[in-house]
Amino acid sequence: MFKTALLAASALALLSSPALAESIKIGFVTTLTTGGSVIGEDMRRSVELALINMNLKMGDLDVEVIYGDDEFNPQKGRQVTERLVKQQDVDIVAGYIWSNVLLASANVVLDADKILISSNAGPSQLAGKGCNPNFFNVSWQNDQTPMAMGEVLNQKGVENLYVIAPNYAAGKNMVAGVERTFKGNIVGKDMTAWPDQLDWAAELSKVKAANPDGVFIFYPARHGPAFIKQYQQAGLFGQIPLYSVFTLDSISLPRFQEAKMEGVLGTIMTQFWAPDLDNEQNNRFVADYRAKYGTYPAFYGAQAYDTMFLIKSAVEQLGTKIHDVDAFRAAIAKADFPSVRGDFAFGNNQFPIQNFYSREVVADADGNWTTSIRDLVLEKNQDPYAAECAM
Amino acid sequence: MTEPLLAIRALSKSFGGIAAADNIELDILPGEIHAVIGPNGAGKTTLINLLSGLLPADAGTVHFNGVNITKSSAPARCRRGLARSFQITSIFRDVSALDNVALAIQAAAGHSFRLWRPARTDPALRDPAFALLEQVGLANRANIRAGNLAHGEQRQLEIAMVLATGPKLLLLDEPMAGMGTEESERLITFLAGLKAKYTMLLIEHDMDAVFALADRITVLVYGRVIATGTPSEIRANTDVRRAYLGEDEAVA
Amino acid sequence: MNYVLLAEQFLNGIQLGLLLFLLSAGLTLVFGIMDLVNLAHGSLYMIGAFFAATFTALTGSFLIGVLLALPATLVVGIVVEIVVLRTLYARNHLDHVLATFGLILFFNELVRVVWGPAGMSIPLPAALDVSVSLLFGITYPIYRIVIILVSLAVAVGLYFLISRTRIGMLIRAGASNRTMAGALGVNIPRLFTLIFGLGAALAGLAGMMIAPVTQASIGMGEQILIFAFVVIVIGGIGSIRGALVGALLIGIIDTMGRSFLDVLLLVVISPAAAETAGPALSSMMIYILMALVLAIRPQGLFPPRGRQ
Amino acid sequence: MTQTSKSQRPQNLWARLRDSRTSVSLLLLAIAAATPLAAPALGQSFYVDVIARIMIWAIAATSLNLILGYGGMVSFGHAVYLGIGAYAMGIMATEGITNGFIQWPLALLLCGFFALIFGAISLRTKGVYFIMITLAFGQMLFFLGISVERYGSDDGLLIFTRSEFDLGFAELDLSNGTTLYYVIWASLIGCIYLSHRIVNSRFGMVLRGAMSNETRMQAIGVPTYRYRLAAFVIAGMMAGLAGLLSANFERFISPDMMNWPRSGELIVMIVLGGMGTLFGPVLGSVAFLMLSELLSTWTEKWHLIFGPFLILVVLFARGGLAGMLERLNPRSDP
Repeated sequence: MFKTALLAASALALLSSPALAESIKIGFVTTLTTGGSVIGEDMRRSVELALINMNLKMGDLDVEVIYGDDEFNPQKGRQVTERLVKQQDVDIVAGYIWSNVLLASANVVLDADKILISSNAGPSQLAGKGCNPNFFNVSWQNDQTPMAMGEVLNQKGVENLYVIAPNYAAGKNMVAGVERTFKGNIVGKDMTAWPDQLDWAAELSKVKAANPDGVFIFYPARHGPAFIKQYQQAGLFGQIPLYSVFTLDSISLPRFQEAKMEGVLGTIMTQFWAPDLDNEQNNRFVADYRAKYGTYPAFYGAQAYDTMFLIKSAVEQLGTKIHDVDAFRAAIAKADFPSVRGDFAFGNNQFPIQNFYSREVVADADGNWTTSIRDLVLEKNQDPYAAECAM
Repeated sequence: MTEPLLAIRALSKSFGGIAAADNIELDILPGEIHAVIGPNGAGKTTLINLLSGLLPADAGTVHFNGVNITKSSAPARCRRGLARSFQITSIFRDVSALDNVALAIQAAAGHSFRLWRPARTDPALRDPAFALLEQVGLANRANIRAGNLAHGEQRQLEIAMVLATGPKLLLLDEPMAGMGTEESERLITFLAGLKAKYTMLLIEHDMDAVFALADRITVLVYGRVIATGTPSEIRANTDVRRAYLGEDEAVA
Repeated sequence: MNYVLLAEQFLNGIQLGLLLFLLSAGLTLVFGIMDLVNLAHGSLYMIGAFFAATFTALTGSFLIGVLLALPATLVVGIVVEIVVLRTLYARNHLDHVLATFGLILFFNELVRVVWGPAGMSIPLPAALDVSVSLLFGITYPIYRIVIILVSLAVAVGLYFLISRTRIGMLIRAGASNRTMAGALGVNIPRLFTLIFGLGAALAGLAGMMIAPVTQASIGMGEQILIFAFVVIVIGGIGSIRGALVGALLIGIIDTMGRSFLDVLLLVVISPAAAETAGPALSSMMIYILMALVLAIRPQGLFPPRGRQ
Repeated sequence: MTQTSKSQRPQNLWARLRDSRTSVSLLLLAIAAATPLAAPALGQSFYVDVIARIMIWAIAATSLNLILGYGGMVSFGHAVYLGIGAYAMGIMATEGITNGFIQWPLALLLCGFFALIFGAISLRTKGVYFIMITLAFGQMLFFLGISVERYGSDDGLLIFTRSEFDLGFAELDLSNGTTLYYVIWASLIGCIYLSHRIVNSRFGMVLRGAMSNETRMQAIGVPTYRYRLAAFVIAGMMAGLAGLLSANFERFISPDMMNWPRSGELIVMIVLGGMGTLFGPVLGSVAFLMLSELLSTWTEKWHLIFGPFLILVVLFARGGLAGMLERLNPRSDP
């Protein structure tokens, strides 16, 4: 009994012997189970694509990506992060879809003096006072996209707006963002249970009664199609324009097409990126993704793809010295990599400074529904919390 | 006349329109063994359930030792000295016979908000419990799991538990049910021996036992008392013979 | 007060309530007659939705999809009953909770493996995908009216099944006294399988009805399951009438809470506080209602006769 | 008949160790005690955290076992007391109260208070109604936690300062991982010992008697309600301790701690380990958490295996792991 225990212990010790300098271990936390895994799948596919495109090498180092599943739950996300940092001893942690998961997990990575890159979540808490030299964001700060939407609403002459969003960190940021730039009145606001509420009958009746000029929503993942479907069934489509952020994307559009909801064609939203954003890196990414997986990538995937190339650029600068955190950090901060969004630069709080566009739901040449860039709404925009960051 | 130990007045209970106890008037005198007999479904067990507080009465009063206990809970009645056995043996099957009686002793010894000292090694509980097991003749079975005792032994155990609560009045619901002749006879002797110390209300189908033990007998039919009297009075009562013993033709 | 809004929200409440009734009816029968706590009832709701989505996609017709999905869910229910649950009847509630908790995990993952994580939507015929004007300026989604009508029809059908047929007589007997049903010489195992299958089909039907609104998605059964439990506990376990009353009560209270609570709270507290307290209180309301009902009537509103 | 038959023989240590349940459990606790010393040497410091987390759950499971395993009260909302303990600590830490001598007693009292209120109402009901009403109370606080923005609402609450125990001459420093680890270890031992005393005391006898035959208990004059309620309160406070430890250990709390699946998992641990046995909850939480850890690293589809596993446990492993271990014992006197 004792002997077996000893054997097992030494076997474990062998397994986790410290990484040799010729490889880099990247921990990637995302949602791989539950309904949230549609997004995680898009991210994982893009990471795999990036790895293939870089021949599994960053500079001279082999790349190993270890995925962690947050199960759509902050507590579990924190635990899986802990495992990546403490047990797998990864060199860098990336990923994170959900703001609340990221907020719960961030200090596990940061306390261990490792680099953390968020590939999607951009909560205000980490952009402002809580900014951290070891924390980078490769997507956007939550407020920015709805701020761009607020501008669009102003341009369209919307005066009375009804706001519906889920009641969690990102939902609150999205509402705060649109309130920041929108100049008219908010005539109604409903924050709904997340992620449990999938039926908005009561809220839609209130919208009908309030009769606003527009409705602003934020419903990522599987919630988007459900909401929009009910919006149509309530007879609001074509009556009250729907303005959304992070709701219609390459993940949900095939669902709409399946459900034959022609009404979403022509819908306007704001975003920093679209599959048809024209630059070399993006064209290659979208073409490879479509060739391999048969659908358009979503912005989640685009960000994950960027994350991998950002890390690659830093590793190439450092060679085998990746264990020098200060050098690693400085190399990442340069952001010297080809981004799917064209130019890319970090601000003082290490969130991107970037353009936001309006984009429209269209059918491509083959009849597949996708989104297409229309106008530039915010140019080289930095998030409003950067000023609070002391870095 | 002696003050009754238990005075039942106009006690009624019905289930969905069927009267199980209909205006029952009954006095149990101190020191007597009072048997209640009647055909199946006459409401005998209902009566005991009403008296022990297991069922709330619809109407009427019950006085015990001069105190109105009509609204008292079952535990409160027990602590006043009204202890019962069940027609279907009710014991703690998973623990030993001794544990069963010790628990009853503990219940009688005041509150049980004692959370630290082990109860199973407490002589204040074990010794009197063992003495009671000896009294009912189960001393050599003390450490057997109660559920593994023979049926008759379980009935004896239940009586030991009833006695452990320090009662004044025993409500015995068919104590001989399911016992062999020999066992029954032993129990009859045992109960007769208790007569000096306890008043008893006895429900029993075994007429030999009833006539051997009872000082007075009450006959219950359809929830109603049709007669009360000494064994010989009851034997002679034509109403009883007709209604209970079903001897209409024979008497006529 | 906007009466049109009030009326619409009332309809929304009725619709949610009737949907809950479909789910609760089976649950309360299984609970009341077999004394089985089935946490996996929500999984059957989910499976019904996915079956309907699949068959609708294959046949192109929602109606045919539902007609095929109903027997399919029934079969799944019967298989689950025979393979897993049958051995559990003799066990205590704890074992039921544990085993059916395991079933939930299993079914959620199975659905993810079979249908993928994204869920499925069900396209409705264009005629059903719009709103219609009712009286007094009320407009209401046609499809939700369909849900109301179908659920009402099922409720009436159940009423006849239970009060007018031999099976119904056995079910009633079972709900009030299990041993009596046994004494009547009924084939108890077959009756149980039948009741469970019926409950499964009803749960599946609820899932099918709601899928065109919310999509079929993984885990859709869990939240609604808790609602259904609240319904049957409030109504009294084993009572179909209780389930109907409880479901309507919960549906209306939940909807009204979501619609008007924040406005009502404004009367007593500040707008900022109302904005956060509103959603919380409306989520808590059904649980508060249940605690109140049980505190006053520990057996629910309509405890079946003869059970203590 | 000798005196010894009246009171259960006080077992000597050797006799107790022969009981495989006890020996395996003590072995586990000893391994837990040695882990912070051994694991870093083996390069496995991660397992220190895994075991600490398991021990916290074991405390919570032990508390539930007290009312469920020994009292027959199937509380389907027990995780809520974990949440109350954790949130009491989190809220005080957020408001600047970091003194553990204030935090801990207040948190435990609060748990006791809630358990008293919830228990007083719930215990009026029986069976499934009890399961459901405890669930309802759990969900109420879950939604309350979701809605209080100041304390993180849905997103949870980060705790920046652990409880500070300044004894004047020395300080118990919980920010030291090893110290915290041994505090958790000692708490677990303490809770197991406390439940051992309780379930064997007069109070425990009443609790167990009321589970096995409530009518009989009432008929021998014991008003069972108040004893059940007291046990409910004790269990709530013990779970609150687990919550306090969890808040200090994870430094992150979220309403999800109170959501009903967490209560379900607690029940699973107890049944898996063996309900109504002293070490069952420990065995169960080790098995449950280790198994989910192992399976989830092996495949994302681990629920596909874990679900049927639970069903098999219910169907075939009666008495849980403790029961299986007991069957390993050499046959002793009947």
